[in-house]
Amino acid sequence: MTENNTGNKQMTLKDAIGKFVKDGCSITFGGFIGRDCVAAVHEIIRQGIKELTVIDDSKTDMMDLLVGAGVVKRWEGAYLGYGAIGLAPNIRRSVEEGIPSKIEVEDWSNAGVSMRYLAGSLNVPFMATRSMLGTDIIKYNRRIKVINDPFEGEPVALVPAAHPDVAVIHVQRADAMGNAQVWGFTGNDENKARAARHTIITCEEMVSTDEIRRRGNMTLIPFYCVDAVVQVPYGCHPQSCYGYYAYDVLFCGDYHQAAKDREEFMRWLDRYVFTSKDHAAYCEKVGWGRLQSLMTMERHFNRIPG
Amino acid sequence: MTENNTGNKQMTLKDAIGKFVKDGCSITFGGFIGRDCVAAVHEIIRQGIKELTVIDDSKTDMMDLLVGAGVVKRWEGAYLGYGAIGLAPNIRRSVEEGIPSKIEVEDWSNAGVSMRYLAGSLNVPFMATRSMLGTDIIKYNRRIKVINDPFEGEPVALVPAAHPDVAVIHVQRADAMGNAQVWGFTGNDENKARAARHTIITCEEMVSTDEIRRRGNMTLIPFYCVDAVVQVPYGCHPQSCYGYYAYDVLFCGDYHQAAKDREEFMRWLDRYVFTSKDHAAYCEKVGWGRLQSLMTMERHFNRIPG
Amino acid sequence: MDNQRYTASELMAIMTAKEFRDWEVAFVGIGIPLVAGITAKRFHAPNLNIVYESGCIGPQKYRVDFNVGDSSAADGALCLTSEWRVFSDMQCGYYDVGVLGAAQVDKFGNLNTTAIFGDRDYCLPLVRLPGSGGGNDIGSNIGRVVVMLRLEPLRFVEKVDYITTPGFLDGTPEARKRAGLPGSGPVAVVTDKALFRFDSSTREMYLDTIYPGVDAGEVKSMVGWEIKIAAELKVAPEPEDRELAAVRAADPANLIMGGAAARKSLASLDEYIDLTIRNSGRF
Amino acid sequence: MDNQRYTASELMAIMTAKEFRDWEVAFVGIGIPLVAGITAKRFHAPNLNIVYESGCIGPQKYRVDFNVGDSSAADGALCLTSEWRVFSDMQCGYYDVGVLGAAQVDKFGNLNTTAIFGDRDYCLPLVRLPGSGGGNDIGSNIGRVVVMLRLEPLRFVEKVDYITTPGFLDGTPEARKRAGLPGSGPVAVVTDKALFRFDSSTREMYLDTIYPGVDAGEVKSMVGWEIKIAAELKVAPEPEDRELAAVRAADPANLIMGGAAARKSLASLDEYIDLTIRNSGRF
Repeated sequence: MTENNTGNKQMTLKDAIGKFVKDGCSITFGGFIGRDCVAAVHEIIRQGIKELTVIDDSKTDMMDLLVGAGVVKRWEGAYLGYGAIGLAPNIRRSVEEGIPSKIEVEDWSNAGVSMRYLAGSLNVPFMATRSMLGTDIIKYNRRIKVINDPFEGEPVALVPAAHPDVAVIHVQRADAMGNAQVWGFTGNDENKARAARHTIITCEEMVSTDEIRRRGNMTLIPFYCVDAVVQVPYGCHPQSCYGYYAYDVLFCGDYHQAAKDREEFMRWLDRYVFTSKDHAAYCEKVGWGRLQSLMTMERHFNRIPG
Repeated sequence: MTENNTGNKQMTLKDAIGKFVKDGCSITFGGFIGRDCVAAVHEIIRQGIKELTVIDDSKTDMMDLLVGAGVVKRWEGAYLGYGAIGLAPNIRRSVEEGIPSKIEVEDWSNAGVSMRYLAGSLNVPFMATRSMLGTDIIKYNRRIKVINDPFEGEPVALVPAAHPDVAVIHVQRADAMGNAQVWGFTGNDENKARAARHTIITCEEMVSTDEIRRRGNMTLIPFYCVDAVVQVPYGCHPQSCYGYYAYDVLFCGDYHQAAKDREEFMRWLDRYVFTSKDHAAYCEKVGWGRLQSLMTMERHFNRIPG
Repeated sequence: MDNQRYTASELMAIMTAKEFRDWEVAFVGIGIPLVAGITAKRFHAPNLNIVYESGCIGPQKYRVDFNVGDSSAADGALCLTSEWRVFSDMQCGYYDVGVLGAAQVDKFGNLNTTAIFGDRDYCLPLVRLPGSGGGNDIGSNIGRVVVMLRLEPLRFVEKVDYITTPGFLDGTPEARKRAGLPGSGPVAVVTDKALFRFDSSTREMYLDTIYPGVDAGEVKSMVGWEIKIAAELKVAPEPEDRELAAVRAADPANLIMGGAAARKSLASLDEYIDLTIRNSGRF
Repeated sequence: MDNQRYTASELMAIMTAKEFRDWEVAFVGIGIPLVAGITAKRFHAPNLNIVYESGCIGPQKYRVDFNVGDSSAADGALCLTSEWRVFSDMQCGYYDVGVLGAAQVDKFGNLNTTAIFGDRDYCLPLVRLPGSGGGNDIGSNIGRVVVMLRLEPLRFVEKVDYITTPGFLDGTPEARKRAGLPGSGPVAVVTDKALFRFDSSTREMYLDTIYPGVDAGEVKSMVGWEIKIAAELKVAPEPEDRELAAVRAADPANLIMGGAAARKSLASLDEYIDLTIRNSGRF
């Protein structure tokens, strides 16, 4: 809408999170265990935001961090583990033992959540899917309605549109208007940006609007969906960012090891989040040489044109 | 599905149309008054195929041609005109006077047809939309069902999925496996290719699979949706093909003038379709110099990278 | 209106241009509405972004389009995407203003672009028109809709033969809301002789502004119902030279404004291409 | 199985690789299923294309992935698109085979990856597992589903605590069809000791193939119901050297197969990067 369109939506990560992410609000994050909004998650924890409802598909360390830090009240989603590394220690402690607090969990499948965001992006109240039928996902999640469809008479599941208060999405390139370009997989990002009431774009590089116009087909999220644009280089570390840097498997392994113990996790949080004033300070602790190595690895395989 | 995947789906336009487009079948065409499948339409007319049901959004000269040539039994769609040039003469003659035969018309809006193809591509029976409510489109089209949605209770229209027998889609580049890359607008093409039982890709250029892999984000339609790939340079003329050639406004003007008179239209059809053995023969008649001029014009504004 | 400084089409384009505001996102059909959009960008709305239903968002307008999917619609666009996505973004309310043509309009702003029945019916009409295209969707979903058509008796009717695009439907309070329509309905009807708006309490169209040299009686005689007239009837200013220049620069070969006659006056396709390229930096 | 030529994980990967056919499109999770897919491409299925739920279709497998959205999943892909699109293409039936892990499987091939209740319940489980992810979607929609998990008594249970992913549900005829599920259900359960299949008339899992050095009694003792045994019980061949070499080349730093211990044995991240790049052309 007009009031949302300006030539300069650029701001700091601190200001963007402070302005749009409020205690008790609902939120979703772009990426799909890869191109994750790690820097934004650290900032949310740093600002002491509480009682978030996260509506998302699959998340690994960033949800483990948020839950361990006590930021989350409720999760509506499909997957909270740690990929090939294992289970997510803070998620387990929260659900099994209520440490530091017990999050509410509403289970969906990834396709189910994907359809909730597609419906949200279309501004229709629901979407039909053939997933989840016949299983305990539907038994325990009463918001999934099974109907006989009025055209063919066969059972389908209806899932309600998702409309979180905020979406945070990390992309490779954006301009100050808010046009966001993505290379590699796109996850559900185009739909999350549209379904959310407010969208914050974080990006590796700010580019000119002329540069955006050179590759209009790469604009996944147009300016009119976007409220704030923040440049955060290495904003996904330790996750990967296609064309920029590879996944840091050893850093993640170390995190996973630390997170198994509550006190060690708190020390990790202290070191990498609370005593890092911003993402650059976090990168400093990770080590710029290490980040360069991850970039070297990624660029051996993938390069973004231009 | 496996049986559909091979390393070489390339064939001639004559063979592709002959194999998949049968009398009485339903069909849709890619593009959106731009990137139109003009060469395929000529071949359909040339082969004397009859009784087609066309399910589509908006079409100009190619539907006027098909209807004038007596190929079409039924139209389910949103727009049959001639853009800024005017009304479509053969469409008018058919609906108002039954010349050469009266086509059945089922009216939808463009968003309505778009949602029918989105539903088809998702393999769900229907999609909700807020278009067409309250109007005579719904009064005369009984396949649109208005319900109070089970989540929010508000009226929405449900439209049934479209699943034509064949989709023909013209793209800029494709490989022999069937991976199809599109620059510029994409219309409903990604959904038409998935909703149809068979998909024929026509393209300006055949490229290697390695070239496809260099720009995976540009692959709008992956190989597994595709049955046949046909190279047809200038396959959209007189419509435009982004990055290749501009719209031929004068040729279209001349067509429109000719089509106003049934006999003149038949002479046009004879000259450009029946006595042209293939699209190269049509291009010869249009004039290679003219096609070069249209390419020069387009490349002044748009170039495809690589 | 017999003034030779400008044509009726040019005046319509200029009057419509005034309906756009800066930074709006506009859904504009090809033809005169597009020329109006380009003109607005040249003056008071430089950051107006135009969206085409083919899937082109925010192009640089270097040249006019004859079809929504012409490659020109994609020139330097901010975002190139799909038709279904653009209609969905419309349904989300991201587009501020839409401009629509029509064959018929009625007292409550409902539009007909499907068929003129004459003494016949929907199935065998007197004139089959193109159908909705994206018109219904614009009228259903966009907040502010501007309608553009020539003022002629057969076009301004008390009740359209077929409602393709919803205005205020039967004009009863909340009729749009009851039907489930998100957009708020039409705000203006721009013609070649006058501009009409809608009464916020009765939702009925009234004569708001007449063009220089036109009188209200002439307008009333061309409307098929007893049209109300604004308490303070406005008179549109004469178009300025710079406005006319902008309109003409947007359509240098005059093919949008001039139609078939202008096509005939071109010596060749190459002349049209030269004209287009030479003028392409001007707006 | 104490044979030091290979590990249990390596044998599972090799047995799973045999389930893929050439030119199939396979939906394969990260971890051992992915190594199996890469191995199949090296031998009998060079044109196997792998799809990742993040939106990557048909990548070149230069390196293994630890997450479905790792940039490695996109290396040289034929098509890079969205998650929702890939799940929709799955719902259309474009994907031939899916490979799934699970914490628990039951007699009718239903899988649990949500929670082990223990003496507790869904809301306060003994072990909270990750949840469905895309597992339910694969089990619901794909024609042929292969399940992969270790053979342990707590994993092979008569009835899973929670059905995350549908197998044959309650095992009654047409149970999947009545529920509205498009896919035809699981075809194999690959473990570290034996391979199981499903009886086409009873839909019950049975022991089809045992691995070298394993006996049927050992298998029966680890299954939580009276498992049936194929009339002609097969014995899997010893993995060939070239198969083992392919599996190891796919995971040169041994991080998928070796887990935390292998991570510790790496001197530095740079060593891992060097190993990955040096081996990247090998499959």
